[in-house]
Amino acid sequence: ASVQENGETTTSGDGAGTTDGDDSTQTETTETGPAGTAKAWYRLQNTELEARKEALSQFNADSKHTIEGSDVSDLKKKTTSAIPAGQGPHVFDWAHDWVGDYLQRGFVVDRSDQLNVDLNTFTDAAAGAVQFDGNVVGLPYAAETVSLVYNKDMVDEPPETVADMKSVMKEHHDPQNGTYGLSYPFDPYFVSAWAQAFGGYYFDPDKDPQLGLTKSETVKGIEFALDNLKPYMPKDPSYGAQAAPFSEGNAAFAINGPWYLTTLKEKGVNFGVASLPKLESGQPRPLTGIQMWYFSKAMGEDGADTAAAQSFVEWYVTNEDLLTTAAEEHGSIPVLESLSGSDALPSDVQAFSETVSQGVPMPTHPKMGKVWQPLTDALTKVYNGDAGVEPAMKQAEKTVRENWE
Amino acid sequence: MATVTLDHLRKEYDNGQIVAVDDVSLTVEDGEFVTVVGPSGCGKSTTLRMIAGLERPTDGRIYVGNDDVTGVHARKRDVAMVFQNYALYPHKTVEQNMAFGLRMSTDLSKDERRETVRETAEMMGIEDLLDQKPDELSGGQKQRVALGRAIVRDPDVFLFDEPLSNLDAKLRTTMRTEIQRLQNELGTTSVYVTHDQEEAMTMGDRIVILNGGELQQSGVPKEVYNDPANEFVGGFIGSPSMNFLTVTVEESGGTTRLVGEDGFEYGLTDERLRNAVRGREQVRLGIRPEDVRVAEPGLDAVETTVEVIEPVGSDNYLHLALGEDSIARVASDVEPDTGETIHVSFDPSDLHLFDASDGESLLYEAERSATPTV
Amino acid sequence: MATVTLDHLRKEYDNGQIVAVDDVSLTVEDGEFVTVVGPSGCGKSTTLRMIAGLERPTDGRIYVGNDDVTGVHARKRDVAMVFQNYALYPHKTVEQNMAFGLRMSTDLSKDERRETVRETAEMMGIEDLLDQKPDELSGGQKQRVALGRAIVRDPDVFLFDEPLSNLDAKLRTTMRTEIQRLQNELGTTSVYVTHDQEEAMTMGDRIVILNGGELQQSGVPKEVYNDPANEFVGGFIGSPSMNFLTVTVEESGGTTRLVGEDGFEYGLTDERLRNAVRGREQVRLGIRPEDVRVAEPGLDAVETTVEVIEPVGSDNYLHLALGEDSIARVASDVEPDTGETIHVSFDPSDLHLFDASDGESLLYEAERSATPTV
Amino acid sequence: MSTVSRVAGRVEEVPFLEREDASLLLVLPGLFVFSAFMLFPILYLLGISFTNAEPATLFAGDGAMSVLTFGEASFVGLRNYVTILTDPNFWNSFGITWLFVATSVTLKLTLSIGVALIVTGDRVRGKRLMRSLIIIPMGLPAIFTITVWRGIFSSAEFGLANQVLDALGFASVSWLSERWMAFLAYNVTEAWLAYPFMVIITVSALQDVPEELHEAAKVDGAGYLARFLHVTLPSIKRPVLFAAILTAAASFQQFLIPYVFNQGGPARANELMVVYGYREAFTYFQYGQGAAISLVAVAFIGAFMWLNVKRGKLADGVGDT
Amino acid sequence: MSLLRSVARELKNDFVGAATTPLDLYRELRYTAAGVRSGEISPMRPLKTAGLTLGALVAVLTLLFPIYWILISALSGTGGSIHSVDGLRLLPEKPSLQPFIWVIGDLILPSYEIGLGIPFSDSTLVFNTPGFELLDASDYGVESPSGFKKFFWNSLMVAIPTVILGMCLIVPAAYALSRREFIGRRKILFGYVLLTQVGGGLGIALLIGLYTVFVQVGINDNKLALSVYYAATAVPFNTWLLKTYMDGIPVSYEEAAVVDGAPAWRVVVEVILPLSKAGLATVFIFTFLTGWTEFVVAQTLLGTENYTLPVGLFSLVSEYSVPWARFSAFALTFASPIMLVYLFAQRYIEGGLSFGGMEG
Ligand SMILES: Nc1ncnc2c1ncn2[C@@H]1O[C@H](COP(=O)(O)OP(=O)(O)OP(=O)(O)O)[C@@H](O)[C@H]1O
Ligand SMILES: Nc1ncnc2c1ncn2[C@@H]1O[C@H](COP(=O)(O)OP(=O)(O)OP(=O)(O)O)[C@@H](O)[C@H]1O
Ligand SMILES: [Mg+2]
Ligand SMILES: [Mg+2]
Repeated sequence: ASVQENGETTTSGDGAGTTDGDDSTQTETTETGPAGTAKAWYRLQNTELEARKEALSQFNADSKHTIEGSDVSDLKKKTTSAIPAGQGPHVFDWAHDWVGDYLQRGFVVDRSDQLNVDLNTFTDAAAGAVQFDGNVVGLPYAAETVSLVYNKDMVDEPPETVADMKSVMKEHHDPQNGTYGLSYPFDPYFVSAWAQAFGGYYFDPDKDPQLGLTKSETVKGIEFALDNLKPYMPKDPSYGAQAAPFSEGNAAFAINGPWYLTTLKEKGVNFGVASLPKLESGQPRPLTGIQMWYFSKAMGEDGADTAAAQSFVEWYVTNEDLLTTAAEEHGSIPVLESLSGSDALPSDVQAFSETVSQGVPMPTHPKMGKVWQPLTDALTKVYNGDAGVEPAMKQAEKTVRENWE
Repeated sequence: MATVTLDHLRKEYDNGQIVAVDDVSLTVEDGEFVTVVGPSGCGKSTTLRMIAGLERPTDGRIYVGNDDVTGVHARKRDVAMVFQNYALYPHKTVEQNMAFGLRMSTDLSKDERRETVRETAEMMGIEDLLDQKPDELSGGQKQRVALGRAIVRDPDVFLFDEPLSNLDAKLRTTMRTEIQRLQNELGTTSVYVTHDQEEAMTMGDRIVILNGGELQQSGVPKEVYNDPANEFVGGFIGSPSMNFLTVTVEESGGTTRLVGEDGFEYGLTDERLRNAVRGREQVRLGIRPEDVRVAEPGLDAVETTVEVIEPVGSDNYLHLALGEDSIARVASDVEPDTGETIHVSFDPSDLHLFDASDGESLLYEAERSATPTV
Repeated sequence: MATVTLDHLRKEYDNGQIVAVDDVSLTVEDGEFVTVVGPSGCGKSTTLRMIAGLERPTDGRIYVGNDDVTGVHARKRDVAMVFQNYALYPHKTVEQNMAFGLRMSTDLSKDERRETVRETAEMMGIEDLLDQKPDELSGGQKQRVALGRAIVRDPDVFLFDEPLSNLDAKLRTTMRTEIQRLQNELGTTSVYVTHDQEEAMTMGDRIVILNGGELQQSGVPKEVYNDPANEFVGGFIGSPSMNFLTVTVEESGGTTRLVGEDGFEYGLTDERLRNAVRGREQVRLGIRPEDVRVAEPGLDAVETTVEVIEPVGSDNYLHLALGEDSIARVASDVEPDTGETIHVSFDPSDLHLFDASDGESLLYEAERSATPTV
Repeated sequence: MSTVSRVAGRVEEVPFLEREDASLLLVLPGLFVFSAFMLFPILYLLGISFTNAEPATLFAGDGAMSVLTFGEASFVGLRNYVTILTDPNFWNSFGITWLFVATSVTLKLTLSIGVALIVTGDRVRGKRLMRSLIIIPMGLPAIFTITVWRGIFSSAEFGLANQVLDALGFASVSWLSERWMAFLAYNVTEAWLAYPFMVIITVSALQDVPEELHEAAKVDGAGYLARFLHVTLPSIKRPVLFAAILTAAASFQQFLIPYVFNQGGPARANELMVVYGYREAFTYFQYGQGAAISLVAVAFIGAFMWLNVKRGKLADGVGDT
Repeated sequence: MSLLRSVARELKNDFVGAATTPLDLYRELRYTAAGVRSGEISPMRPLKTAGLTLGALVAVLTLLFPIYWILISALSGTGGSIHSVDGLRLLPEKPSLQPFIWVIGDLILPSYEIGLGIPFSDSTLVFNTPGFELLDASDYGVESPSGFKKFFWNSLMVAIPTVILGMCLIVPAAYALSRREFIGRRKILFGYVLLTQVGGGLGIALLIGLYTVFVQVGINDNKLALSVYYAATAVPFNTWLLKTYMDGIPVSYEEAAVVDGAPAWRVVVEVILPLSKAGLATVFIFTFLTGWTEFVVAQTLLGTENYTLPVGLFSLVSEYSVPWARFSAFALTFASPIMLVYLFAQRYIEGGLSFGGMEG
C-alpha cells in the first residue's frame, strides 16, 4: 500500500469530482477491465507544469482511469531510491538517456508485447531512443536539442556559416562593456554538435572503438569549438553564467535548447531561432534527447493500475492536439511522424526540429553513464586552458575505461 | 520542635581521603539556639548538611526528636535551611518562594498557604515585597525573604549556613538582632553555622567550636570565652585574639616563675596556676587583650615597647613587643607613642595556660573533671 | 610617590539620571594611607575607579602629584589597584600574574622582571606559590598575590577596593595587619575603600566617609570618632552604633533639660552644650554605647529596663528600652537580668548633639570654625 | 566541579527518579532513537563497503527487503578499501581535505572573533540589532547560500567577485578554474556559512569575560592589543576551541560547496573527501567503494574529534568528578 | 503555564526595550550634546563612538552583502539573476514586490458561519465572521502563487513534532547527565561530544539505506517519521549543550527545594527547568532549525504533497533555469521567521551558549 493514496494529489482534487458526469460520454479508451489508478512523476518548469496538469485532468476526465501526477524535484535521486523500495511511480517523464541504465538496474520494464501503439508512428530517432536491446521501456513524445538563438535587435539575419557568425560575434563582443558574442554553456551535451561535426563521437556501442573521445575527428571538433566560439563567450563555462548575457539582451547569439525560450520570453528578449551554422567541411551534429514516458518497475505486473498507466502514456504520446499546443506554447519538438517537420508548427520549433533531424540521439547504453563526468572534467579543463584537447581527452578516456572495469 | 542529636558523626569525601567531619557528637536541646563556629574548611557546612539530609554520614547517627533520621531523605525531614547565598528561586516571586515549601510539604489549600505566607511576611516586615522577584531586592531584603521562607514552614529544626556573611557590616548587626528576636519568639531548635566568632558568641545559647572536622569545645559563650578548652579555642574566640607566649617554667623553692623570650618574667602566686604548671618545662601562656593592663613599673609589671597603636574609636589597641604579636586593648584615652616603653600587668585570674605541645588547656582539664560540659 | 588631589569630582551615570559621586574634593598627602568608607552604593568604588582612570569624571579634575591626569588613560597612570575579587588572571601562574604589570609598563628585561617578582614574593611570603595558578590558591593566598601584583610595580599610588571583604573574619584581621605593615614599609600613597568602619578606623591615617555620593567628613579616625560632623557619621562609625534619641529642649531659667519619650530626662550643665541647643525645639542626642555607664540611682541617672543582654566575651552589650534600640557596652562582669530596671548615666563630654532635621552636628560646627579639617 | 557529586552523594530512596543508576533510564530514550537512526545506517554502510555493490546489483532481487541484504552484490572482503587506499586521487583528496580544514578553520576563527569583537564593542551603538542581523545566514538552507556563492565566484567577468575586483581596479579572476582560487572560494564560502554559529558562541564567551580582568590589565598598563592577547583570548579559549572543533568537523565533511562550485575541480584537484566518495558512489556507480570512502572519512573525522575532545578535555570539563 | 506567562512577559519587556531604544539613544545624544557644549565632554568622545559604530556598521554590511544581493534580485521586476552583466548594481532594476507576493500568495481569511444552538430551545444563533482580505495576489498580477503556504504548513508539521520530541528526549537526558552519577555516564557524554558532528556528511549512499528502512517500516513520506529522524539527529549536540548549561545552575537551588520537601520531579519542573530557560531556548531554536532547514533527507523521504520549505524552495529550480527573483524571494521569506525569533531570543541564546559549566 502506498501512503500517497491518502493524500490527494495536485490535480485529482477537481478531476475526481467532475469525472462522474462526463464518464459515459467520453470513452476514447475502449479497453475493458477495471479502472485503475497510477502515479506519474515528472520534473517540469513552472510554465510547462500548468499544461501538464491540464493534460492530466483532461485524461482523468475522459478515462475511467485516474492518473496522479507529481512534480518531483531531483527526479533522478527520487527514482533511484523509491523504485527499488517499491515506492516508485508507474510512469515517469524524462529524457531517454536513462533507458539502458535503468533497464539494467531493473527500474524500468519492457512492455513491447503489450503496446497498443506502433513505434512507427514516431520518428525513427525517437523510436530508437526508447528501446534498448530490443526492450521497449517507454514511449517518446518530444525531442530536444540545442540550436542557435539570435537576438533580433543585434543580428538581422541568422548566419548561414560559422564564419558569418564569427564576424557578427566579433562585432558585438566587448566584455569590458558587458556585451558578448555568444552565450553557450560548455559541457559535453552542448558541445556535442561540434565534437561530432567531423565524424567524431563520444560513445557509440555500435562502433569500434566504442569510446571515441580520442579519435582525431572528435578532438578536431572540440578544438574547432574552442577556436571559433570560446573567444566570444563569458569566461565561466557553467550554464547559469552563460545563459545570463543573452537573456539580458547583452549577447548576439546563444546556443541553447527549447527550454531556454521561456526565460527569454519572460525577460522580453527579441529573439529568433535558427539551425546551427554550417561548416566548410562536415556539419554540426548535436546530441538530441528524446522526452519520453518511462514504464517503471511498478508496471512489471499486469493489472488495472498498469493498464491505467499504459493507457495514459499511449493517450499522451499520440494526442496531436496536446503535442501541437505544447509545441506552440513551450517550444516542444514533436516526434510524432505526423507532426514532425509540419509547417503548422511555429517557426522556432521548426528550426529546432530541423536541428534535431541533423542530430544524433544520445546513446542509451548504460556504459554511457560513466562517460559524462570524465568528459565534463576534460571539457572544463580545456575550456579553462589548463590542458590541450588531446591530452585532456586521453586522460578522460583512461578514466572512463577504468570505471568501466 | 525537637532535640537534635548527633552521635559520633563522621563524613569522609573522596573515598576516605578527606575527612570533613570526624566523630562529632552533640545534642541540641529542644528550642535551643546553637551556633557552630570554626575556621574555613573545618566541616561546619558538612555537619549542617548532614543534619539537613543533604549529605549522608559515613558513620554515626542523627536523631531528630526520638527518631533516627540518618537514612531519611532530606525532603522527609522536617527541617528548614537558610543558605549562605539565600538560594531564593530567581524565577519565583517572593510570595511563591515562601509558599513553595508549604506546597511541597503540607496539604494546605491555596488560600491557606497565601494566608500563612502573608502572616509570616508581616512578621518579617516584607509584606510589601511579596510580588517582587529576588533580583529586585537588596541584600538585606533577600536575607529576610530567605528567613521568611524557612519560618513559614514552621519546621522542627532551623538550620542556618552563614546566612549573614554576604551582608555588609552594619546590616549584619541588624539582621543578627532580628534572627535572635525571631528565634526567641518561635522557640524553634536552631543550628547556626558561622565563621564569625562574634556572631557565634552573641547569638548562641550555646556555642560549638569545630576545627579540622573535630569538635573542640561546646558550651555557653561566656564560659567558652572565659575557659577555653584548648589553645585553638582560646585564640579563635574573642577579638582581638588572645595573646600567646611560650614560656619556660622555672620553679625555685616556693616560687614558680614563667620566663619568656623578650625578658618576659611573671611570677605565679596563685596555687591553682602553680599546680597546673607543676612538673612541666614549657607551657603556653594565654592572655586576652582586654586583660592586659597598662601599669606603673612594679613587681608584677612586665616591661615592653609599643610597636603600633591602633585606635578603633571606643578603644585603642596597643601592639606590644611580646611574643609574636601581642595586643593590649586599652581605653581610647591611653595613647602611648609608638616605640614608647610601657609596663603592663595582668591579673592571675585572667591567665590561661596551655600545654606547649598539644595545646590542651591546663586549667580546663581540672575544672572539667569537676563540672562536665555537655 | 605622589599626592592625589580630587577637585570637585562628580560622576553621573545613565545620562545624568544617577549621580554616583557628587562634588567630592579631597587631598591625599604623599605617603598617606586614606580609607574611604560608607554604606553600599555610596560611590566609594566609583571614586576609586575615577582615580584609577577606569571611569571618566563627569566633572571636576584629578591630580596625581602636580599632573592633571583627568583625561589620561588608566594604563598611563602610574597607579596599582587591588580588586575585591582579586581579579587575578586565571590562566597565568602567580609569577606571570605578578610580572604582567612590569611587562606592560616597564622596559625591564625578562630576568630583571623575574628578579623583581621574586623579591616581592619573598616580602609577601608567597615565593612557594609562584608556579601555581590562582585556582589552586586559598582565599588568603589569592589576596596576597593580588597585593604582590600591585606592590611589585612600585607605583605612585595604591588603590584598594574592599580587598578583604571576601575573606573570613580571622583572615581579615591578619591581612589587615599585613597591609598596614607593607604600607609602613613602602610608604606609598594609598586609598583604601571598605564598607567596614572598623577596618577603616584601624587602618587609615585618615578616614573619609561618603554617603549618597557626597563627602560627609574626613579626618583622623579618632577625631572622626569623637567628633562626627553629622548624625550619619556618628551612627556609621563605631560598633555597636551610637545610640540616638530625639529629645525636646526645655529651657527654664538657668537650666536646660533634654526630655525624651520614655521618661528620659537629662539636664545640661555644660556651657558648650547649652549654647549648642539654645533656641532649638528639638535635637537629636547621640551617645556611644561605651559611654553609657550603669550607675546608682541619682540625679543624673536615667532609669530604664534591660531588654536583651548580649555577651561578646570581652564585654556585654545591654539593649536598653531607650529610644528605638539603645545599647550600653559594659564590662563582661556586669550582668543584669533581662527585664531588670537599671540606671544609666553619661558624661556631658561624651554627648553628641545633632540638628533634628538635617542631622548636622551642633558641636562640630562650632569647633570646625576654629580648626578646619582638610 | 562537584555539581554531580554533591547531588549524587545524597540520599537514595524509593521513586526511581531518586535512584542514581535509574537515571540512566532518562538518557536511554535519546540514545536509543539516535542509535536507531544514525548507527543503523552506519552499519548498513559498513555492510555495503565489503561488497561490490553497484546500482545494478544492489537493487536487483525481489522486494525491497533485498536492498537491505545488499541485493545480489557479493562479498569482496577488503577489496574496496585496498582500491581506495591505493588510489592517488584518494590521497590527493585526503590531503586537500585536511588543508581545507586547517585553512577554513583559521579563517572562520579569525573572522568570527573579529566580528564578535566588533559587535560587542563598548563604543558601538545598536549592537543587539547588528547581532541579530549577522546571523541571518544561519536561517537559510545551506544549499541555497552555496548556490548564490557559486554565482558570486563565477569566473565570468560579471561574477560578483570579479565585479568587485573590477571596481577596485584589479583584473578579473577565473575563480573556479584555478585550483587555489577555487580553494580560496571554498574557504570564503565555508567561513561565511559557519560564522553565525561561531559568532554567537564567541559573543557569549566574550560576555562572560570578567570586566574586572580587563580593568586589572588596564591599570597594569596594558593597551588594547595586550588586553586582547592576555585577557580576552585566554578567557574565551575553551568555548571558542570547542566551537572550532565542531566547525572543523563540519569543514571536514563539507560536500555542497565543492560539489556545487565545480565538483571538486578543477579536474578533481580540490575534491574533498566526501565529494570523492560521492563521485565514486554516484557518478561511477561504485556503491561499495563509495561506502568504504565514507567510512574512512568517518573514521578520520571520528579520530580527529576524539583526539581533540580528549586533549581539550572537553568531555570532562563539565562532568569530571 | 507560568513558563508561558514568563515568556510572554519577557517578550513584552523586549518589545518595550526595543521601543525605548531610540528614546535612550536620543537621551544620550542630548546629554552628550549638552556635555560637549558646556565643555564637560571632549568632542572626541562622541566622534570616536560614532566612528566606531560606523566602522562596525560597515563590517556588518560587508558581511551581509550577499544577502543584500539576493534581496536586490528578489525585488527585481525582471526576473532577476545573480549573474548580471550590467555591472555592480546596488539598487534593483525595476523594483517590484511581485516576487514576494508571488511567494506569499493570497492572504484571505474566508468568512465562516458559526451556529450556536441555544440550549432548551430550537433557535440557533448564527454568526458570520467577517472575511479578511489582507492580500489578494491577483491584484498584483500574480496568477498562480507559489506553494509557500502549503510548504510552510508542512514544515511546521515537521518542525513542531521535531521540537516536541527532541525536547522530550533531550531535557531528561541533559538533566540526568548533569546531576546524576550512573553507570556509563561519562562514556555517553563522551560519545555525544564525538557524535555532535559526525554523521552529517555520511553521504547519500546512507540515505538509500535509510530510505529502504523507512519503506520497510512503512513510514516513508510521513512527516512524523521525518520529525523523529530530525529529533534523533539533534540529540547529541543539544543534549550536551543543555547539560553544559545545567551544570552552571547552582546546586543550592535544588538543595533548597529538597529541604523544602519537594520530590525529585518537582525539583526538576519547578526549579531546574525554569532556571534553564536560556539553555532551553537555545536547544529549542537549534532543534527547530534542524527540521526547518534540512533539505536532503526531506527531499528523499517526502512526496510532493508533503514537501517542506527547503524542498519546496528547490523545486523552483529546474534542470536549466533558476527563476532568481522568485527563488530569492522565497528563500528570504523562508529565513525571516528565524531572524525574528532570533532577534527576540538573542539574549537567551547568547546566554544558553555560554558553556557555563566549561571551566577554563
Ligand atoms: N563535595 C566535597 N568533596 C570533597 N571534599 C569536600 C566536599 N565538600 C566539602 N569537602 C571538604 O570537606 C571539608 C569541610 O568542608 P565544609 O564545607 O564543611 O567546610 P566549612 O566549615 O563549611 O567551611 P567554610 O567556612 O569555608 O564554608 C573541607 O576540607 C572541604 O574541602
Ligand atoms: N556602570 C554604572 N551604571 C549605572 N550606575 C552605576 C554604575 N556603577 C555604579 N553605579 C551607581 O552608582 C552608585 C555608586 O556605586 P559604587 O559602585 O561606587 O558604590 P560603592 O560605594 O562602591 O558600593 P559597594 O559597597 O556596594 O561596592 C550606585 O548607586 C550604583 O548603582
Ligand atoms: Mg561552609
Ligand atoms: Mg564598591
